[in-house]
Amino acid sequence: MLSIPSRSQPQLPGDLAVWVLILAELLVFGVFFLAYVAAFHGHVALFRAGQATLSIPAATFNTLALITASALVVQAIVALQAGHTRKAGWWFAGAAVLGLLFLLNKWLELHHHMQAGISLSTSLFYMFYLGLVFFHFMHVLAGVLILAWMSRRCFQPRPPGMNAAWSAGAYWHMVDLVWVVLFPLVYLL
Amino acid sequence: MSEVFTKSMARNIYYGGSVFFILLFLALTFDTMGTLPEQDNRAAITPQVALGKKVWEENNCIGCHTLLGEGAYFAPELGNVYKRFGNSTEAIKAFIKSRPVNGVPGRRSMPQFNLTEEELEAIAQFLKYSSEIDTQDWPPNIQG
Amino acid sequence: MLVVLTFLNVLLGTRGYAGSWVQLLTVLLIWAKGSLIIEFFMHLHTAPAFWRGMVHGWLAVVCAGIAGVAVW
Amino acid sequence: MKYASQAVSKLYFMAAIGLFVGQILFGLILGLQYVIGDFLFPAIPFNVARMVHTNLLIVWLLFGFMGAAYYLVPEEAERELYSPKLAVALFWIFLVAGALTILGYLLVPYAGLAKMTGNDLLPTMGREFLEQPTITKIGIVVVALGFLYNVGMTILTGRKTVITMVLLTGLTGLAVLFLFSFYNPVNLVLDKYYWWWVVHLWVEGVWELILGSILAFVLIKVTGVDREVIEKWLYVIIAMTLITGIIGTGHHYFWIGTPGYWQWLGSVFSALEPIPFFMMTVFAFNMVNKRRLNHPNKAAVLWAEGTAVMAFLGAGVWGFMHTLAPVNYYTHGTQITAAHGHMAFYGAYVMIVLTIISYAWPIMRGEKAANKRAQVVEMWSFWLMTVSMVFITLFLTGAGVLQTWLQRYTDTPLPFMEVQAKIAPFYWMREVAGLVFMIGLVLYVYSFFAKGESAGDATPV
Repeated sequence: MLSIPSRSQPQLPGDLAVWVLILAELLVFGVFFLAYVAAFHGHVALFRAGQATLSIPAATFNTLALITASALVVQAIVALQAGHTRKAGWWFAGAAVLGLLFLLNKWLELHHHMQAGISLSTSLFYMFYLGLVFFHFMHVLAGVLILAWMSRRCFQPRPPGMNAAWSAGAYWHMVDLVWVVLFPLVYLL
Repeated sequence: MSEVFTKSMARNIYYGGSVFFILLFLALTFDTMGTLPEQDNRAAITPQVALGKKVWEENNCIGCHTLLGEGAYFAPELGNVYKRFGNSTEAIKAFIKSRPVNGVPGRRSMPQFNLTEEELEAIAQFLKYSSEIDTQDWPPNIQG
Repeated sequence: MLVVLTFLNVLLGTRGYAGSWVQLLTVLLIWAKGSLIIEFFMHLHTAPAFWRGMVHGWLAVVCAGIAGVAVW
Repeated sequence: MKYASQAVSKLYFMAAIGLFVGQILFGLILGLQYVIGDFLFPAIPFNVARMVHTNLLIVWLLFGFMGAAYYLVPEEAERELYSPKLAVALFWIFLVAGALTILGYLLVPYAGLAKMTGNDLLPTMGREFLEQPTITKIGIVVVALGFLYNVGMTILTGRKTVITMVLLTGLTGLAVLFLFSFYNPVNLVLDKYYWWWVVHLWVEGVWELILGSILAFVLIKVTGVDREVIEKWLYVIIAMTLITGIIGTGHHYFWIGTPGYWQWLGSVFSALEPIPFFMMTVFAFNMVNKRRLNHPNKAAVLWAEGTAVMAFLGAGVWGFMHTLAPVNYYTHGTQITAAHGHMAFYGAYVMIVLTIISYAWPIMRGEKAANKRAQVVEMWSFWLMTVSMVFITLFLTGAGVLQTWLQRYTDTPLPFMEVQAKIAPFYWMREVAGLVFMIGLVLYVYSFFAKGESAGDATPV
């Protein structure tokens, strides 16, 4: 699907420290997902009614934005490995912009709910919805900052090392992976 | 199994992760502060209740009792004592007043604090206010 | 590929089909997309088995949890 | 000892151990009052004894942390302490203020103490662990600021290492968060909400940074493992601590009038709090296994490993046991909490202070390690104290389970005092275990005076 020169020995793509963080984050999200599922099971009608108030087109757009951004990050790493640092910088920048679009879109959605007077304490559904989405929102925000930082460094005389690039990429893909589960779970199921 | 593990990355995660979760905690605190008026029974706080809290603190009641489950575990929970005593401030006052100065042989006994009538009324009102805080249905039963 | 799967996902979700088979299909799509991300984006197909297993395991557990409720 | 100014920590360590003995003495009194209700009544009522017990704990641990900082900071920064005189002056101020406060607790009725110290002006007294008169609290802030200044200047003008930077962050956090002890609104929910910012964010936040950096320092010294390796693990472990521990504060926001979502947040994040403790255990044993030298101070290595294990058991496992909201609904404020508190404080903080004392004390006396017999005595005291603490925890857990059952969980709940009578056998057993702990502590103090043949030098593995 994508051509990245594979290595002979199994190697972790990115820093071990980042992977420890990723596992921890996945664990947190995973527990919350399972808690959501359990709560859903107990209050099906409440959750269905809540889901009906969410905007699926906006969330679909967001999914595409994140997936595309992930693909761009992969391109950036390919470019960086080939030594095309400026090109990599643009790929990173593109991914960051898509991430920003996600944030903007999501913010509008959250703003809309807040205008309607909905908060974490409104109902069990909104607690989960707002809590999960906001927690993920913060992760995207962090990811965008990281990608922007990587992009900036690509245009500087001393480009970032591959370890940093792989690590940034791995974090971003984790954010993507979480959303890929979160979106169908909260919006569609 | 080979892997890269750098100190700078570990440091970035430490600082980044801390800032991230501190901000998240502050955001949650902000939300909590907005929600509290609906459940912390602040409308019931009168000068008398304020005096009651001061009496509560200056006699170190928390050194034996729990209040909403926090404190020492030597004497009964008092967050719901107003209800346990049949919704009566008089019963609370009578109990505090009746403590023997030299205790009860072999048994635990609350000290005699020699509170004035005003202080007694204040502490009873404070405990009444405490019992009406929305604590998510805690404690599980009237025994606290 | 991921894009197509996403649209399929949305299609399933919005058509209002009831019944657990639709939900199971949705879970299957989540799993497919997640696996693609893990293998190719995260590039774990060249990673040590431990890490690959952990992330795939996470996805499997989450999907199983969702599927479990769908059937239950 | 590389730098002469490191010697100030000796004062701090001595005070710490002295106050530790006092703390355990009052612990025994408390334990007895649980079963003989009128013991020492009304001279030392339970609330006073408990206040002395817990405040002595906090104060002696602070002495221990400060002593640890004064010992390890010059060595890490590779320079003398910025001002040894300030360190000595602050020691006496802190000791005298602490002693006066404790005497105040014991000699004056608490309400009288409040009046004497002007609690009316800024009421901060009478809240658990923060019982100190307002003026003592101000004193603590002054001492903490002077201490931070002294240590901070040493660190910032010397070699900066991960250990000192983490330690400095931890100590700064300790001082800053303590400021919330001055905020005491009438609104009980607000009071409790921010009270936890001192208590929880101390013991499950910044104190763990202090713990981590002291442990890392000792491990570098006694194992000879590369500093790079230890430092990056230190970063990862404390990162996990803060990631789980900050939102983990939510496990105290279940039933105090705060919104319901804290039950979910607190449960999930605090359920993950054992992870950093587990990592710490794995880390400590790994480093000892990979050691490049056999340090003659076997006792210090034992304490270091013991810290990692007991912190995991006490803070991690016993914390996890009752941290999930549906469980905590029944166990909140019972002897289960007391069980967890005892083992967590002993495992994490008591043991880390004893670790650094064990390592540093012989060096300050001019030896690489204490003589062999002294070490044997010290290791005996380690096992006596640790095993009896395990039993104290088990007995209190038994008491707590029974209490939860009889008072909270059944259809016919019994009143508090009736339940207390039924669980008295557990309290008796706890008191016996407490006596064994005291014997261990006496042995520990004796180990400083035990004479025997020298322990030799470090040898490569």
